[in-house]
Amino acid sequence: MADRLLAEFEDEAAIIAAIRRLGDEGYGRLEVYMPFSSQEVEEALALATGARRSRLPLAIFLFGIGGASAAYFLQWLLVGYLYPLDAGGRPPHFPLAFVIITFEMGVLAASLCAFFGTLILGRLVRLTDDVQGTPGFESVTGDRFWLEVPVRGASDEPERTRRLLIDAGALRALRLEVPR
Amino acid sequence: MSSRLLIGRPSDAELGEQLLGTTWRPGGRGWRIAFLITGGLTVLLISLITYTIGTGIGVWGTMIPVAWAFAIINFVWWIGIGHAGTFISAILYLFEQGWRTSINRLAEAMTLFAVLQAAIFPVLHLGRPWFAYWLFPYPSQMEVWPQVKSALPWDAAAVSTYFTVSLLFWYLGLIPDLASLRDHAPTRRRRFIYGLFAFGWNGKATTWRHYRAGYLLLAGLATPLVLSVHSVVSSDFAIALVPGWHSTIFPPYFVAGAIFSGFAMVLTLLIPVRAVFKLHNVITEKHLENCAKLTLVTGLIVAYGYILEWFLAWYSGETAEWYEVWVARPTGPGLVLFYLAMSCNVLVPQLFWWKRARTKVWLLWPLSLLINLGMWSERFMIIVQSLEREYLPSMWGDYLPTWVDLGILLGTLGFFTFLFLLFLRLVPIISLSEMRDMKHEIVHRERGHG
Amino acid sequence: MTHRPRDLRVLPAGDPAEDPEFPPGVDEPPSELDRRAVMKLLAAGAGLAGLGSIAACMEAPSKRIMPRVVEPPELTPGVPLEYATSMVLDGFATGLVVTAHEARPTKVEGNPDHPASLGATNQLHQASILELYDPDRPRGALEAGVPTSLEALLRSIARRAPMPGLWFLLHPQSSPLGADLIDRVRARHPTARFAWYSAVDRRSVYQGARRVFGRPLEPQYRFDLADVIVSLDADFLAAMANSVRWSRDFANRRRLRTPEDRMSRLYVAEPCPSPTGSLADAALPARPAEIRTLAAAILARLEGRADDHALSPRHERWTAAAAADLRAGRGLVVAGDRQPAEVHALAHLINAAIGANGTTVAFTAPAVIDPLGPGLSELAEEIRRGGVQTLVIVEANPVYSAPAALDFAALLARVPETICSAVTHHETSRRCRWFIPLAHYLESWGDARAYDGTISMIQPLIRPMYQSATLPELLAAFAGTEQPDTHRMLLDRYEHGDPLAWQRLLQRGVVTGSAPRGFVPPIQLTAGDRQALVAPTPAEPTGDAAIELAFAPSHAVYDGRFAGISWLQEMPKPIDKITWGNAALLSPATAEALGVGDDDVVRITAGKAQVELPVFVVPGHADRCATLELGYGRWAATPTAEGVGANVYPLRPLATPAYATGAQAGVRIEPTGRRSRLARTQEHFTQYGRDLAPTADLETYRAQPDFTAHLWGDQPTWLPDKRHGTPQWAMTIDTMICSGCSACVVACQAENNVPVVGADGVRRNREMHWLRIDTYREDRGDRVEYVHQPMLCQHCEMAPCEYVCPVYATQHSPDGLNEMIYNRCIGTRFCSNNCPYKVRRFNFFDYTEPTPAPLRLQYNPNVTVRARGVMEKCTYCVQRIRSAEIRARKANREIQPGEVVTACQQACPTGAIQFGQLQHEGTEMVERRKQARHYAVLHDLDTRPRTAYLAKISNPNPRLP
Amino acid sequence: MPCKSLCRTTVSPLYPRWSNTVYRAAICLLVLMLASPIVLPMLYVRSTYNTNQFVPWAQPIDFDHRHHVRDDGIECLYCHGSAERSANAGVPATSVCMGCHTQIWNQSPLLEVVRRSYFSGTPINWKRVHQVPDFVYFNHSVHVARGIDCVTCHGDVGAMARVEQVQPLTMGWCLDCHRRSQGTSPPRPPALPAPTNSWSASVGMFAKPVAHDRDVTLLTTCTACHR
Repeated sequence: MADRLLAEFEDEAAIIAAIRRLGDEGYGRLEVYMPFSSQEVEEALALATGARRSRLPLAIFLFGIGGASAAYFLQWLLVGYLYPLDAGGRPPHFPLAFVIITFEMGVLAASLCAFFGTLILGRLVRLTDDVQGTPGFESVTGDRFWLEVPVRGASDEPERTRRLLIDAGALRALRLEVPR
Repeated sequence: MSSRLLIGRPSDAELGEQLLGTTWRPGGRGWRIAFLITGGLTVLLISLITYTIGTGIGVWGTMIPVAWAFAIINFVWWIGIGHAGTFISAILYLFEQGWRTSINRLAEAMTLFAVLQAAIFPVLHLGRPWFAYWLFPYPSQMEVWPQVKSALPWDAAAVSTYFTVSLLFWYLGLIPDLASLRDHAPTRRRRFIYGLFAFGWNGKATTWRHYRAGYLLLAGLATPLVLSVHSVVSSDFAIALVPGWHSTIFPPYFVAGAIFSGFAMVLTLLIPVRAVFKLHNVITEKHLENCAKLTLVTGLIVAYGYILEWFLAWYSGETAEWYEVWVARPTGPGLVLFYLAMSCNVLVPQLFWWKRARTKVWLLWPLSLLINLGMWSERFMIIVQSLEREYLPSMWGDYLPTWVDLGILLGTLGFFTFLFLLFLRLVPIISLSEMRDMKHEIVHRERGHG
Repeated sequence: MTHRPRDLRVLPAGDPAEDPEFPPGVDEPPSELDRRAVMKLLAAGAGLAGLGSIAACMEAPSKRIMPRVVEPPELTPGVPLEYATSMVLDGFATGLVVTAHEARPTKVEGNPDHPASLGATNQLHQASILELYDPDRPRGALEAGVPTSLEALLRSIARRAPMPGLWFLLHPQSSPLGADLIDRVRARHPTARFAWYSAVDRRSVYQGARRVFGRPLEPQYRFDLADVIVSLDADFLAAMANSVRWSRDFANRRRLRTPEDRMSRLYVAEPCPSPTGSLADAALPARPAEIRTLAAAILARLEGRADDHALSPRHERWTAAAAADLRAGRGLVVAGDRQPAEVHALAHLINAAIGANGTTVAFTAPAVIDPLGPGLSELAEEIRRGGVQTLVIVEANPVYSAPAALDFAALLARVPETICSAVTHHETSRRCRWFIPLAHYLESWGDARAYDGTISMIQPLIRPMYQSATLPELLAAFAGTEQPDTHRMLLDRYEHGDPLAWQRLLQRGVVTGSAPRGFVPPIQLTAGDRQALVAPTPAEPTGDAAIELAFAPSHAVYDGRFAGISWLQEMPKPIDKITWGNAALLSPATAEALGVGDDDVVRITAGKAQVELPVFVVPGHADRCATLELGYGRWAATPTAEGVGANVYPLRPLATPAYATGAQAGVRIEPTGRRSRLARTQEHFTQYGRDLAPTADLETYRAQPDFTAHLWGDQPTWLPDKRHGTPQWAMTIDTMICSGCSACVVACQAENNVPVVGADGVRRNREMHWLRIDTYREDRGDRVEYVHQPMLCQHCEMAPCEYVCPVYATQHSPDGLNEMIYNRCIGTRFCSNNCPYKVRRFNFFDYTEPTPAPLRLQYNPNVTVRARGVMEKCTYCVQRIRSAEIRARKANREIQPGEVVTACQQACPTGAIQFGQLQHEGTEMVERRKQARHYAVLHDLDTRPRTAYLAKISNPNPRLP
Repeated sequence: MPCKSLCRTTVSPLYPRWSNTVYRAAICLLVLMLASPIVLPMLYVRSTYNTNQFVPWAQPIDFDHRHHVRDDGIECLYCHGSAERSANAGVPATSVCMGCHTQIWNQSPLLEVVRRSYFSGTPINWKRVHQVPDFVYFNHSVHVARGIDCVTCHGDVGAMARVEQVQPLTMGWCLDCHRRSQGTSPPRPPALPAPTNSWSASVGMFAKPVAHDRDVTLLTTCTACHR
């Protein structure tokens, strides 16, 4: 993978403008870092790079169903089949009484999936990555927006892109080298 | 309305400084004293638990017929308090109530710590707590399994699920702020430590995308939980034959009571926090007022529950039931708590029809305390007073708590406060990222209008 | 197989676990106790560790097996044996069959072949086994408190003769062997005198008979033949010499099978409702001193004389009705032991007048030796005169129980040589120079006569646990035998060179046909005597000042000699449900007049003596009268007995030990203003309008036999029906013949290793009885109607306790038992909350661990000893059911009707409790369930209890309001 | 100046790059640590350390069942007679040993302990090999009567120098057997001799084709063993 440029922007408006600009210039695989989840930025980015909606909801749904049915089966297995002792004249297989645990386990499974799904799909279980530690990048959790642009090809390419970014309203653009 | 949710228009930087700052600004002597007291109570709690397990629950006031007393009362009470948190953070989130933003983290923290207190009791109140794991379906060599037709395994499932989900929800909301702390905390040591919990958050757009989806759905999942947990807890009583328990009204009645007491507790905590950290600009009277309003609404539902109980007791024509509700509670042993419950849960909330009562903290705060007290008494009324007067007069007995009972209740209060203070010192009390979000929305809307 | 145990080894005094003779698992009761610690550590430490059998295995290396060196032929480890023996109380023997596990007696039952038992027992018999294992029993003979050799002591006694001024003070005796020995003692010591003393004195019975018939006689009543019974302060169902037998007879006349059956009518006049009084059809509260007047009045009416007795209208009505009924039907009048001779004499006259003599009453020579011989007063007199050189006291405890006026302690100090013999130390024994430990009856040989005179054998179940002697051995020593041996003496007397006969005798336990025939002696009464008898009593001073004290032996600890038995101390007494102590029982009116209520402490003064007691108000008690229970306030006995309740003996006047009238002794009762909470197991005695224990009188029952119809039958349910093929166990209890005597309560405690929790435990509602007797009373104007309802696990088919248990610790067996598995219980106590009958008990503390080693020997090895933190309850004696099952399986047959008998059923004197299989048509249990008057408690909850009750039917006199 | 702004940025991260790996490893470790107190005990109780199987305990006397059972062909019940009559099979009294050993090997030093016990009247202190918890009421006589062979539970003792426990004797193990027979196991027909100690007899017991009827019967209800 090639070098990249990191550009810092004042606010949503600025970075949106930049994204549009780069998009028009034909830059793909842009990456945006932002302090809070800004709908507008994402929409702009989606237009520029065509990112898809999250697949997470589907996974959560499946986990929920799975958890619930597993719970129901286990209950039937334990008190309905393996050792059907008679408690207060209730029939061994007693759906009415199984409902609650089934529901709870379904919710539990779904929630676990939601949490860990977010972490995993969001590439989150880590301490650092190659953009962090870039001087000034902390501002991304403050109030600044950052744009990551991959550069390749001609040797003047980075320089050209930088100028492009500055024109687009970047406060500054840094060249980030990927250690090999 | 939005204008009244945020006073002034601080820049993101200022906002960050104000909200993150609570974690590194040094606390004065007051803090140390507070930690000392609550820590002491926590030690008391631990030693009393040890004493109980070592000697047997005979050291409590429980007996036949009143085999459940303080332990279960405290359990139900704490669980109830736990409800407001998830209610605010999940249900109000789904309904896009802007005002939840600045109080949801605090409320959720309260939930976690309250449920933690509650979770002590189901195990502690057992005759042989060291066998509590028999409630879970592990592969046993004995080949006997939990009896899931009983309400107690339901409880175990509901409470543990509720705690887990609340914890995950709370933590998920916390991650971006932890990242902020990692990047902006003054000393490198703090940054290093906070970084360990931030999971390497870097605000990438794709991450945000999944994050939003996850958060929204987690909220969606937490919502039915809020309503189910106390319904399940209430089934501990509703499925029983005991006159005064054997009632179909319990689930809604318990849930309402839970949210009722929960909001009361939120107010009890929110008002001092707001004062101490000078958060008047982000936690405005509007927030307090909304909490008060919800307290009023749920309070009315609770009152309806009472009325229905009395009506059904009379309408059922069942002697024991009638005697229980109409004679034993108002005139039997422990009648004080009955009247306490009635006045605190039915009369006190009525004051909230009056705006001053909803907005003036010097009035609101004591009232919220009264409601907490009232809800505890209600649980006493339901659990102990019902058991004292059951079907066979020959086995009627009057309950009296021991010092251990009282000590444990006090201990949980201390432990709860202790955890809450830790929370105040260690993580941002108010979700920075969400505040930013809201601020930008407000600004945006204002621009749109102007 | 009941035969004499051979080669029983001496149990050690110490920890049985160290005893090589007892393999582990038979000498220790099965218990979770020893392993509990391990379990806790493991589970606490390793979180989810310990899957079931883990703890056992942790222990395996430490367990050892120590087989006997030589196996006695009749003894198989694990197979219990039964032996016939007898327990003697104040001279009267009751035949028992005692179960022994590995040569340690564990349970007492009645001997069906014995006339005084018919297989039943009372609470004292049941509890007596605990005294055997009393850890505080003296280990050997003492001289001035210093241990000495018993053999040497007996030898020196045997060598000294003659002893001048030799006196014996014994409980009344009926042993034929004893009679011989007494003669031998008299022969060797010509001046020897025998005085008879029991705190519960029966002399007036014999005096009454002598007055009418010219000689002391023992009346033999036939309650099963009487249509009308008038009890003059006689608690013949619970507190008299032959009560166990009489209860059965009485019940046989009351047990209604169809509404048309005839039942006897019971009139009772007594100061305080007794078990008998609680079954009365016409109860009359009357102060003891009034009884004589009532008797005279009845006699007057029967003889058609003008009634010149000053009676209150109510007494008037009662005596009129009683007299009328007595004349009409086959009557029977019984006078209470504590009533003076006149009342007994009057009773005899009445019985003669209505022709009861010969039909419902016959007479025999008294079973006891020398019934009117010298007593405590004669002895005291002799001591004052200085005529007593050597005083031998056996069992009797006058220092504790003698009236204050006698000041026996001081008198005792004046006797140069005092020898005392008793099973456990008591107030008197501690003041005597020599102490000789007396063997418990379960370790002794002997013989005695039953109330009807039948000779009953006493054989040991176990070699004496400690060095001790029996009474015959003691007497033999005084008669000059240097090494007395009761066994030998008995052989000489009964074997007649026929070992087989002897074997059979021991197996049967009674000498058949040894009871004398009853007869009707002619009345020898001079006109003067008769006049004096029927003359009206001088009206005694009335007014609130004149209050009367009625003393009654405690239903729990008798005269105090059983105060060391914790089971009895904790047994709720039939009427007031008081445990661990006694109270001043007052009528509501009297209590109000005194301005006191329950638990208020009052100071009672009689003469110089003063006693402070808490009050308990008993509706149906006679006004201007207080009933005080004897036997409490021991101060120098075993730890269990000491300081429980207050000692009221000092209040007793010399003349009339049974009661003290204001006139005699200047009795005063005044409140102290202090309160002391009595340990009661029941606080509320009314049904609060709930139809829990329905009752009806005979007319109503005949008019509408199914008046309990709304209290039985299944109610509609979604749940599947439960009765399937396998045997289905069930119980029926007839509240009509339950007198509340509580023998079943103690029997259950003995059978099921039920722990004792002490007074404070009871005050905190933590008593552990699996079987309790709920007593409800309905105040009907001037009479109070009692109904006793034995309440135990109902073994509901739709048990509410089961479906709330999260771990299956309680669930239902295919044969209809509500099973409680202690080792699975984690103690959520949800089952107890959800049990509408509140019959479940919880081990709030470790109640069994502190049990001293000797007491553990009594544990029933077939029942788990429960650890702390587990729930327990009645199991229908499942251990008995399962062993019967195993027996049947081995023989490849079905369980026979009557093969399984629960402990409570076996003990019940009236047969109110019946148990069996629903499939066994024709058994008493099943027949009762078909009767119209049966009902299920709390029927409308549709718990479908397997325990059915029969409503109480009373037979009041229509002419009485 | 472009060069200034475009100079290679030296990354000085809060965490070195390799820390990610450490971090993830640490998290996995944490999860394992949380799981171990649940999993390890479960493994332990299933191990023979817990069930005490296959431990040939040393006994006060080196009593060799192989010799007595196989060589001499003495029936189990000759010494453990009460297994037929009583709940516990018991260990024979010293007198039983002496029954033979007064005649044979009556000088053998190996039997010194027995003789001492017999003449001094002090019992022999055997170590207990088979043991169920005290709250389990196992009754030998009924099992014998219903045709269960000694070897079924005790293994082929005849082949053991020192007796050891071969079956786990856990509740699950008991239940399996009780489910199989379901109370239908016939009584020992009179023809059949007293329980033998031949291994073959018992394999039949387990090899028997079984219908796993899981209904709770008098054999599988709790009070069948716990009272």
